[in-house]
Amino acid sequence: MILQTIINGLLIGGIYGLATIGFSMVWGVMGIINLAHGAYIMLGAYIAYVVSARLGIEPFLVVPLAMALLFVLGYLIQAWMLNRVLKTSLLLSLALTFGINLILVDLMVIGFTSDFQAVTTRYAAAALEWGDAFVPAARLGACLFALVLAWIFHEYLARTRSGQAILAAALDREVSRLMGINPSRVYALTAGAGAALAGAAGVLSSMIFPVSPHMGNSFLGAVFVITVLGGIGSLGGAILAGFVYGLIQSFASAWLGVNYQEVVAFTVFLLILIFRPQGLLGKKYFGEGQ
Amino acid sequence: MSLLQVQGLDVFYGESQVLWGLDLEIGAGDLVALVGANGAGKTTLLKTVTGLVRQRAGTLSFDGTPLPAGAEDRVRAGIAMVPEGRRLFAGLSIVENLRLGAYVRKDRAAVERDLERVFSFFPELAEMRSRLAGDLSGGQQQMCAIGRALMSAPRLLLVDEMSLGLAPVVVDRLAGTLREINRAEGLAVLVVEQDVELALEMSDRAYILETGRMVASGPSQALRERADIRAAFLGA
Amino acid sequence: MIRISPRSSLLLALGAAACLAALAAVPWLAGNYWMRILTNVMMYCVVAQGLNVIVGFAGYHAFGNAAFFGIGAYALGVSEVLGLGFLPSIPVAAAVSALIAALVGWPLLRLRGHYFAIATVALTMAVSELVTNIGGITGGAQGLALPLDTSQSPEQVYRQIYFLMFGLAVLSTLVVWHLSGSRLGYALRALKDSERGAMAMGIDTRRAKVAAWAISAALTGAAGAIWAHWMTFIEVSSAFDITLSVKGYIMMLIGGMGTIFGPLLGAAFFEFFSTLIWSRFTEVHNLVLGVLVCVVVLALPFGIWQPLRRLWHDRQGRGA
Amino acid sequence: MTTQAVLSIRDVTVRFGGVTAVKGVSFDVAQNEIVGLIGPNGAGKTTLLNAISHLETIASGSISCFGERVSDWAPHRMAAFGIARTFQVVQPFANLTVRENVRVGAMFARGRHEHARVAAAVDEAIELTGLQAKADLLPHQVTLADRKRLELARALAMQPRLLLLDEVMAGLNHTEIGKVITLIKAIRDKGVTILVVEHVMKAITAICDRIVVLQFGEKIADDRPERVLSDEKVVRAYLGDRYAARQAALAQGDAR
Repeated sequence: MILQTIINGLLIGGIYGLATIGFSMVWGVMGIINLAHGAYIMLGAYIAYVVSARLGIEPFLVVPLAMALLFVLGYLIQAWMLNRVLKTSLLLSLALTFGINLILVDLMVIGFTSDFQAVTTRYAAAALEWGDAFVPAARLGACLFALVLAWIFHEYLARTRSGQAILAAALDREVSRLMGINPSRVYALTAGAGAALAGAAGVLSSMIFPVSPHMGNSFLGAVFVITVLGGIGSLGGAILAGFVYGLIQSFASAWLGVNYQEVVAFTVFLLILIFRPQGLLGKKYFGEGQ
Repeated sequence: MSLLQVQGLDVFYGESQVLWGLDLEIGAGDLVALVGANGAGKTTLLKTVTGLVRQRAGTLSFDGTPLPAGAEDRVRAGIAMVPEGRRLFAGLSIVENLRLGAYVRKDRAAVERDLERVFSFFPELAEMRSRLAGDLSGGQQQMCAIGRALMSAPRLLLVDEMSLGLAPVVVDRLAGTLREINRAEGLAVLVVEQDVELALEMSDRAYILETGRMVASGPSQALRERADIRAAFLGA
Repeated sequence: MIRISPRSSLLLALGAAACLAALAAVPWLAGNYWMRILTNVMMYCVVAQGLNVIVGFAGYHAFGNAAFFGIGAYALGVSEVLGLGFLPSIPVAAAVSALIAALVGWPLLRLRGHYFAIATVALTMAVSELVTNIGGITGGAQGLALPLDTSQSPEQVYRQIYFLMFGLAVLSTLVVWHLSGSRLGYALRALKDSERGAMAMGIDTRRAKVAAWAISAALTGAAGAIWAHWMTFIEVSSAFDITLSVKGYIMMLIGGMGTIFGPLLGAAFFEFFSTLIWSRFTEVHNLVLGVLVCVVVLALPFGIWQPLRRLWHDRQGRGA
Repeated sequence: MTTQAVLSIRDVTVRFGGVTAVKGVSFDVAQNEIVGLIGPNGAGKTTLLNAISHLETIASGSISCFGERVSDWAPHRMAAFGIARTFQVVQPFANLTVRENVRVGAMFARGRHEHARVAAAVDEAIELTGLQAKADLLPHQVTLADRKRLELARALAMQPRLLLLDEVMAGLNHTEIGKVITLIKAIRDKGVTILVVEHVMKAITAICDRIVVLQFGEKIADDRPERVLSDEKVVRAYLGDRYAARQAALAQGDAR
């Protein structure tokens, strides 16, 4: 029984980690808290629903399409709206992204009604066996896919020129211009990448959770906790914390019952905020915003 | 024909005017100082030259051609700045900061050569090259900031308040290194300084700014002898 | 603060008195529809003023103040179910909210900027989860029905609710007005700009912040309590609705943070505008509300007063 | 009976993460004395000042003021006890006018809180620092020199017995430095003991009775100015040859 709880926790933890990377990056790089990040995940799930459920295409293949569409959406929202907030006060990003979230969710309610949809895969029932525990193939695939995407994004930031430009713009917007970096474009690029990762997480989670316009908001609570637990702006931290959060939830629901999942998660969250705000792998000097 | 030509520069912050009709000229290979009281507008002039601030009137030309509007493009034209307070990318290492200095350059091999050249100017930085810039002392940060600006292979280096908050012995060393680079490679340098004595000692020519207006300019040696300047600035 | 000359302060006082008189006469002049809208506006004035204390003065962005609205609502509900009458339950609800704010505030107010904003959102989610799971007296997931006030006709009950919300709005504005000149007010406005500077000058910033959040929670809790009685049936999703504190935040933003009358103007403007939307586009209410929020944040990031105040000081600056 | 030290630092060590910023520093400051604290950048000067005003907690050792151990007091209690400070990076309360900034000092530090005493302390502080003309402006409307004066005025309004100055001269021009020097002397004459952290040597030599020199967190000299500034260790560590050469030239000039 313990083994099954651990497996469930780890598998869902991978998805949570991928869902959080974009949010943590946007906060770490630009100091913006994107309350619409949950909506990006929801949109990714709907893209999977429309393409696979209606056109019969394998959900995993939908990931690149969802990432591309969400990249464009994230890029435009940042370039048109959020970049202006950077010039005023960053805490306005909370109010502004709350408004954007309202818009996106309501649009989907109008388009697809609020009832739940499901995204099924041919191998939905397939599962590997490990001892007396089951490892559902779809969840395992989703979790591994999430780790691969996270690793690629981490290498992009650490190794490539435009990745370093993103980190530089995060630390000092004015001086990064002196280096020849155009912060507005870099921020839009970061926001686009963050949205794309959220879209990928959306597609992967559509195979596990029921799809509805309001699914994004339930993700948001988890994303908050994992971001701060992992350390703001830290990709490795988000992945590690994703697994930790997955395990906490899995054990909380196993021992205390499903509805205590959230309460335990938030209590852990408030404790982290108070005693170790820099999180597990928080990088010094990042996340302080300019 | 001068490298940098500034004519009739007016700059405003909001509604209050900060610079009135400034003229300034820097020849290739000159080491020029810009001194003046705090709040005289020295940093504003530098920020206008680098494009971080837009002037309301006046022209800026570099190598005879007008400068592009954005700061991002002026570094490509060959203007690099060491900002006041150094402002390194604290969360990145020394070598990452230096590489970011060469962000606009495409020639990989030349960038690597320049990296070693910077470490030759500042050997202290060489052995702690992977240390976070935020963990360095003031003097080390200043060296790294100068190195970062040099990495963009500029033709004009602007240095803002190099001595602020540094021990005199460190300031002497950095002034010496700047002088050396200027002579060895003919790199034009504009130094903005609070420490008037230091500025006039290390520069060929100097401009003196007083509440946004140019009040004096000329060879540094001559300015040091002028009684009014000694009284106002050198406290002799 | 803006220096007001004696002559214009007289005008201000007369204007305020006229407004108060007009608003007091509403129940007799306007029909039930307008009274309900104005009750809502008054409620949001209180929520916005409550936020003004912790956000406008102390600079701590309590994005999730909805937690105290919900705590006030449930505290009233529980005390009424236990037999305490409606009117005495209001101060009880306010006290419970303030107490919880103080207890939770002691650790949470060590956080700054985004961390505090996120923590308040998480606090709201955590408290609403807790109320759902406790069940029993709080009615858990099914919600809580309050005992019906049979001694008055519905007409009288709505009028009572209106005057209570109206009185609370006036009270909250008086609290903010007193705060702006008081020692606590100066402490908050100092630590808003530089907490280290304030500490070094003798301000116990921790206690000042906790006091500010307790006042903010008391006001918000009282509004929640009156709202609960008005609704007669409350459930977690509506009592702890984050949209309420976000709308309050936006209203305070429009009217001008840290001013006395700003949040009132912001609440009136925003609530009238969104009520018009509600009646016309009922099915796309959230969509249009979202657009409204975005427009306000992008167009008026500093509210109406801030540019005026800077201008006033700059004009005076050039004069000195 | 030796006069009781206003401030005594005993073997104080302060750590930041792995770095030991201040190591085993000890010195005293007597009543009405002005002590200069100099040293290369990163030597721990500001860290020590933060430790004294308790914005930084000390790892070991003790700090006592007027005979009381204050090592673990909360910062706001220090202010009530008569210890005021200015900040290296000026920290005005941006949304308060100059007068209101000074009022905060008078309202919250020593002394009773009634209106009359507060108003008097505010006027006196603004008078002494020459900010009368700019009292109703916001900090962003005045020059850096005025903002430095505002830091001083706020500290004065707290009626301090011990004043900690953190690089109040940095960024000021020659004439402004002269004015601040006379102002600091006037404050000392009103019975205030002062500890000054500074890089501007002109100011240090003009006002200090004694100078303590820190390098890499350790005390390397503690003596009267003329002895410290000619000390070989100090010249190599901090002053550099250019300063020594200029002093020598000046010494010859007026060696009558």
